[in-house]
Amino acid sequence: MAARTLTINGTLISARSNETVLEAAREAGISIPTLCHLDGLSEVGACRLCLVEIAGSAKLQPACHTTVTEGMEVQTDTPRLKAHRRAIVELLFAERNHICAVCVASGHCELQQLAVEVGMSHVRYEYLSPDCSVDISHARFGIDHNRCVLCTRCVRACDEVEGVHTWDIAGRGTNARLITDLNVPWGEATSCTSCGKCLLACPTGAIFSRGSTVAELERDASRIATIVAARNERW
Amino acid sequence: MTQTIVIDPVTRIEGHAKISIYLDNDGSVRDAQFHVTEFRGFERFCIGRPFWEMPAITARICGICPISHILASAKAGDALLAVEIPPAADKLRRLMNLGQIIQSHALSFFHLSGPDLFLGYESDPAKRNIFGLIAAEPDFARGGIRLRQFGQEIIEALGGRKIHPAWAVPGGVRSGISAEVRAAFRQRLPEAMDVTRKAMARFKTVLDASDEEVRSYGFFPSLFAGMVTPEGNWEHHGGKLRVRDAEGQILADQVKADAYQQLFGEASEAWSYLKFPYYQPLGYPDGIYRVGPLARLNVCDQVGTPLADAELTEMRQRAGHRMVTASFYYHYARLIEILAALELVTQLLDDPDLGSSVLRADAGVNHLEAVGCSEAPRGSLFHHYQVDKNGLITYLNLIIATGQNNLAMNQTVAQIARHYLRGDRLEEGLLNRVEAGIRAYDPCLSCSTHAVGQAAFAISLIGPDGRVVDHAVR
Amino acid sequence: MKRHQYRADALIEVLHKAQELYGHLTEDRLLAIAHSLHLPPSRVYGVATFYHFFSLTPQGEHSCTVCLGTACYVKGAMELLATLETESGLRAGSTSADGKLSLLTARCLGACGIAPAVIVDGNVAGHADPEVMRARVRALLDED
Amino acid sequence: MEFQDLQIMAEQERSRRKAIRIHCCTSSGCQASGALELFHQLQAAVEAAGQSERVDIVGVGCMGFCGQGPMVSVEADGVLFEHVRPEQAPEIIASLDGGPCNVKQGDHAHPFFARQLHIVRRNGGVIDPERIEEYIAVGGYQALYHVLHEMSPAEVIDAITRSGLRGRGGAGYPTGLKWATVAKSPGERKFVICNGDEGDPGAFMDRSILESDPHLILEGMSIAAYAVGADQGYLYVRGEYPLAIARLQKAIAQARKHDLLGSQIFDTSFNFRVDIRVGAGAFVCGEETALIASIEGRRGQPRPRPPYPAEHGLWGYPTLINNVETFGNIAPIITNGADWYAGIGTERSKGTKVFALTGKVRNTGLIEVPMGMTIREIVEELGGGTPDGTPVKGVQTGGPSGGCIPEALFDTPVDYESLAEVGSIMGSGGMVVMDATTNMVEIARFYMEFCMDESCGKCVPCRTGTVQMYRLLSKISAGQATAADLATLEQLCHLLRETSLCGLGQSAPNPVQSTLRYFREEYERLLRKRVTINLTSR
Amino acid sequence: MNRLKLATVWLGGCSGCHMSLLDLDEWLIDLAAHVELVYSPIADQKTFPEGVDLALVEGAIANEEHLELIQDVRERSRMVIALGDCAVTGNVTALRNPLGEARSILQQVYIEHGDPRGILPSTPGIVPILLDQVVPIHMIIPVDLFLAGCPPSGPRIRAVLEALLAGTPPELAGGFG
Repeated sequence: MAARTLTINGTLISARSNETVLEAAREAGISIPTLCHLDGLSEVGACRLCLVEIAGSAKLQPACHTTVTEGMEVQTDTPRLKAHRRAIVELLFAERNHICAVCVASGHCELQQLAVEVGMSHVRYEYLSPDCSVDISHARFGIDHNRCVLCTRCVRACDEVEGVHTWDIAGRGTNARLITDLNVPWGEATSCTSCGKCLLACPTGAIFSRGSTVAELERDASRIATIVAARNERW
Repeated sequence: MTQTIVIDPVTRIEGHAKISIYLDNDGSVRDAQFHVTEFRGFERFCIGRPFWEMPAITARICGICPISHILASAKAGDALLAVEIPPAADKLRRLMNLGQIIQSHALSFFHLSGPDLFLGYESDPAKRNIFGLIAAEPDFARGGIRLRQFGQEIIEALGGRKIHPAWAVPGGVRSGISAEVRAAFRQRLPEAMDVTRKAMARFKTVLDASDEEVRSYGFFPSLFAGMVTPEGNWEHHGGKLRVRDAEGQILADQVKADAYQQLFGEASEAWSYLKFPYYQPLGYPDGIYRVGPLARLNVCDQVGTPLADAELTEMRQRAGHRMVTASFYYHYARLIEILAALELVTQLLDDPDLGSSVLRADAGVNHLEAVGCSEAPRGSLFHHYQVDKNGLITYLNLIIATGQNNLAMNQTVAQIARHYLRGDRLEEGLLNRVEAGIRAYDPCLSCSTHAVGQAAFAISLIGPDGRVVDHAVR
Repeated sequence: MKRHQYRADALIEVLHKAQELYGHLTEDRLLAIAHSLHLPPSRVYGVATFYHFFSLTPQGEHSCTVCLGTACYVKGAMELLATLETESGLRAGSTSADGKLSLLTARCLGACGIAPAVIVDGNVAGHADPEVMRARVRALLDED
Repeated sequence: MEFQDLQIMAEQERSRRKAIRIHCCTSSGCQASGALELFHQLQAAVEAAGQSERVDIVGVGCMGFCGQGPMVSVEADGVLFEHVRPEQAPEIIASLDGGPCNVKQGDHAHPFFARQLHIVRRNGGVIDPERIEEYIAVGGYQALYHVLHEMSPAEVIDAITRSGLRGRGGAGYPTGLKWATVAKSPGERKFVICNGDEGDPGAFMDRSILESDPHLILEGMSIAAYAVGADQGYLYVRGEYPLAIARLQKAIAQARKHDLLGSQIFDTSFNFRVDIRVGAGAFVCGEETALIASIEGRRGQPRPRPPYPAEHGLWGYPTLINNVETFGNIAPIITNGADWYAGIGTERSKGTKVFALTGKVRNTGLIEVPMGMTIREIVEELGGGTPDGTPVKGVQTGGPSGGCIPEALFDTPVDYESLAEVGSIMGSGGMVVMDATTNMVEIARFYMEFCMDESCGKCVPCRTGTVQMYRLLSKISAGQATAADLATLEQLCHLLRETSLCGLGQSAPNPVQSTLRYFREEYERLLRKRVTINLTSR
Repeated sequence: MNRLKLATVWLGGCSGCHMSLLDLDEWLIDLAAHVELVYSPIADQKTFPEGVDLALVEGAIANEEHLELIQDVRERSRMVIALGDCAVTGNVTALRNPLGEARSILQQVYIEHGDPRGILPSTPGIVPILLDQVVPIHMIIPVDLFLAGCPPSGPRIRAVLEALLAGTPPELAGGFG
């Protein structure tokens, strides 16, 4: 694989030619916040948190979806990017009902962690306070739509890794919401294999295991990548 | 001309309240009302959530006694799962509740009522607070602060944090306690005991000089309710309900928590967000009863620990009656309970079960309805849940300790007002006495705005002069 | 579906056809479509609810669609809609309890030259006058 | 089919024409005003008058002056009738022989017509869109023949490049460049897509073109397919345009019958099929990658670009996407030459642009004008100002992605760069006139509601930022906002523009920003000092 | 030395943040040397005084009294700190927001769950009218610092107070829940 040299935040870095800016940055120890990205899954570029500045391009580009090129000059942490990231995290907090204090994922939540990373002291936007439901009809898992950020990591894990596609998104815009099968209660979704990959993939407390109490839900989302890697090797 | 005196807000209590005192033309007190002005709606917004989240959510009802809610809620959860929790879990829950009794009672006695008792009702309002007490009696105040700290640290050692620990869960508890921590607590017990006994001694001198307060700060006959052990002893966690009247007669005994509705009903009034629980057989408003430290000590036969029992005997002697009906004695009862709690903590820390790692029982939803009950520092607390087959809450009712003292607190306010206010002179210190009367109950009004019930409701028709013209109860 | 050789990418065409045939899409039909096109049910549902054209609830016997495109908006479409909402007692997007009438809105019919435009049972009426439309809606509601 | 066959068909068609041709507009706008009934009455009147030998009644496409519809024109004499009612049909027929006629007459010399230049719309109102013969009679498909037999794909692309044609869908990307990219992208297959998902409220140019001259678009697509090496095309048309869909279906069938679509077109090795895909009500599908997702039968959600569809499009193959009006310019450019086209318009914006002129303007309808005409000329001369003489306040161009241009800037010429400079965009061609009574905050709110409803929900800034912006605009509009709210609104404009995934979100702030730029006092007038909150009712 | 005038305010919340403040335990005694507590639920002043240097506000804005009080707090304080998640985000206090109008919630809580002839707490001037939506305090007034947490731990509160007393900018970001 050919190598590419580029600079990220002024530091000279070499990367493989097919790598994304995100991968190259992480290998170089430069962290770029992400939410919809999960190693092992396809990229959708939806959360916009990993946007970076690339010299010569007026538009900001998602690091997860941009391949490195020779001589590329990337900035990942400018004041403009920081302001945007903070605003995006605030928008997410305002969109549904994220009550960290009483959330199963508190302390182990990527959104909560992002708030710290981007320096979100408070949310400047109006809380939309939608009336969302909780579905715990599944024998092992539950989903609380109040905590869903529509990152579609569960949809992709289910479709791409488990190969089932129990999950999808219904509706659109801010009315979009996760569904299982034909919008049936999860417990009635016959396609579900109860594999739990959606639970692993979920960045927040939206998908949880039944009986999880506050701050108790610990998961290791990197297991998705491990499963994918293991499978690719075997095949 | 009629006149209304409003005390707004009532301070040094745990919550948002105000008091209206209605005066007649001649300046005499016609009536007084204690208004709770906060409402949060837990009964509604918990619907649709899994029951296993309830301990953490309902803990947020109150930052002073979150443990009571966590425990009552976890116990309701145990019952929905229909499991008997591991013995270690039960004992650890007891230990945490004892920690809470210590911290909450210390808070009430030193931080909130201490300024009245030791600085005086008429002292400078600007300094009549814990900082004033620190300035005036640094060692005494420091002792109180450290006693509260001891209680909070028991909670923290078990639950990982002092306030709102997510620890007790349906089926048991999430973590145990190490031998090292137990040893550390054992070392601190003597100091806590010492502070308590010194406070007890200080209080008795105050009590000796408070004859007027004893006779006016809520001195009236009423029923008392609280939990007791199967033997009829003092109980703070588990146990069953007992109701005694002012003469000591047992009206109900060993009633299980899930039958609370046979004992208690709830009424509401237009002038307070806090409901008015009453003893069902006597109806509203005649079924006035009191809960909390004094009630627990009134309903039990004895505490069951030597130091506390000795003090209980002394308290009954001082009051001159087996049943202590003066609410001023709540302060005394609180200190006795701290003593009892410290004695029980001493015992529990040595309990071999505490080292067990079996802490949590697991099961599916086996019952669709359950009531969990705990003795909160301020009295019996009921969490009543109904769930669907998956475990989503479909109905939730909470009977809060402080609510059950609502009728008594209203009567107390009126009694103090009548005793001290004559209309011609209204001094701040006199009004502070009205508040001090309320503080004796240590009302926790964060908790208090959540009760709902299938209870009867009172309707008051108030005439143009503000007078209650008619009163109907159903 | 046969016409589309049961190809997955024919989903939207098939949904169009089903809606045309039955008026709206029921869950049974969506499931049947999912099976024949070999698509996950959640994907079919996701697509059916993404597009405004598809309806999962039955529409009224008659329909009255007020265009809220810019040209119509500038020419008083909101007032017109308010008049019809009052007259029918329906909120835009809903169907009367007796199933007589659905009062709908459209994003732009592309009939801007004759704004404001209203479609009643498939027929476009241009330069729509609130009073005239009110009478037409009343007539549809009162029809036996 | 051979070139000769085309000429024979054209000759036959011309020779069977009768002495008098009466054109009756049957586009959907006029249909809504009773044009179909009028068409039948005209036929009946001809028969009743015993004029069948001499007079032909032809249902034609849009004449443009939609506000005056239904319209009827008598060919040769150039008499134009407006607002014709069906019962007036006998009068019109009688007038052919000098009978009295009280039907309102229009005037071809009216600036509305006189100042236009028709390239894309040259057949609108002239031919029957449902008969391929009529298209062929006016020279249709000759450009395709010419291209297939006399030009290499590279030459075609070169011609389009030299013509200076830029995408008419809004962004103005050079068409030749796009074609060249697709042509050189490696792929086993390639596709050509015509974007007929005209979603901007206030725009109906594409609808009218498709309804009036469907073969023009098919021919343009075919030429494009030849140039880029595609063998399959898709026409993605809004579901709201049933008449356009019906006429396109008919046109495709006719073209296939005459081997103008299908295999070995004009006896060359060029094969090209076209299928229609009907949109289902999603504005975002106007975005290329969302449109592709929709054709693939998926939720119409965009994906990040690059890779661009030109390299990685439908099912991963190189795909050319142009909009209806762009394809409408192709055959004329081939026929008349790139230089001819490049001679029309301005330095950087060539040719003509079709606009839907609507709103508070006397003459509403479709106009096609050379690039570089000023907004003032369009609004005041072609449009005739406001109907009741109320002063004009501004025009909105480009729909929810565009902006409002105040009257003071009406001397701005219509071209891509100039419009962008004043904070708007060319867009697909909606032009809505607003008068002094129009509330600009409400207009901004209207567009924001549109964007909010049409956001696909994929990327965070657009999905929920539009909701926040809509709420802020509602708050301002209701007089409950503070200066801090306005500042938040402006920050959100900036956020959405820079971080949204696709054009919908990136341009959603345009109406707000442009109204803030030119009509800020209308916002500020509504602000208050202190936060107010509605208390619940007791 | 002129002591800092400190006020603590409790709006719609559980008092956990005040308890956390009290969890500073013996450091309170040190604090007492630097500040004068001029308004607090644990002190006896009934009206919010003028000239406050620092106001710690716990709880969200849930009713009309909170709305009035918070305006006074802002006008009379040099610095306002939102203390804890309810003040910063609305938190659990705002959990009723998705249910809509406050009136219908009261109706359900006081009437539908019981006797339909029951009465709603409603006496004007006595029980404050609820806002339909509970909002964090910065939605009503400008806030100088945000200290999140449910509650923020004693040490975190102490760190902020120490920094302020020393005149250095405190670390505040994050820490929800």
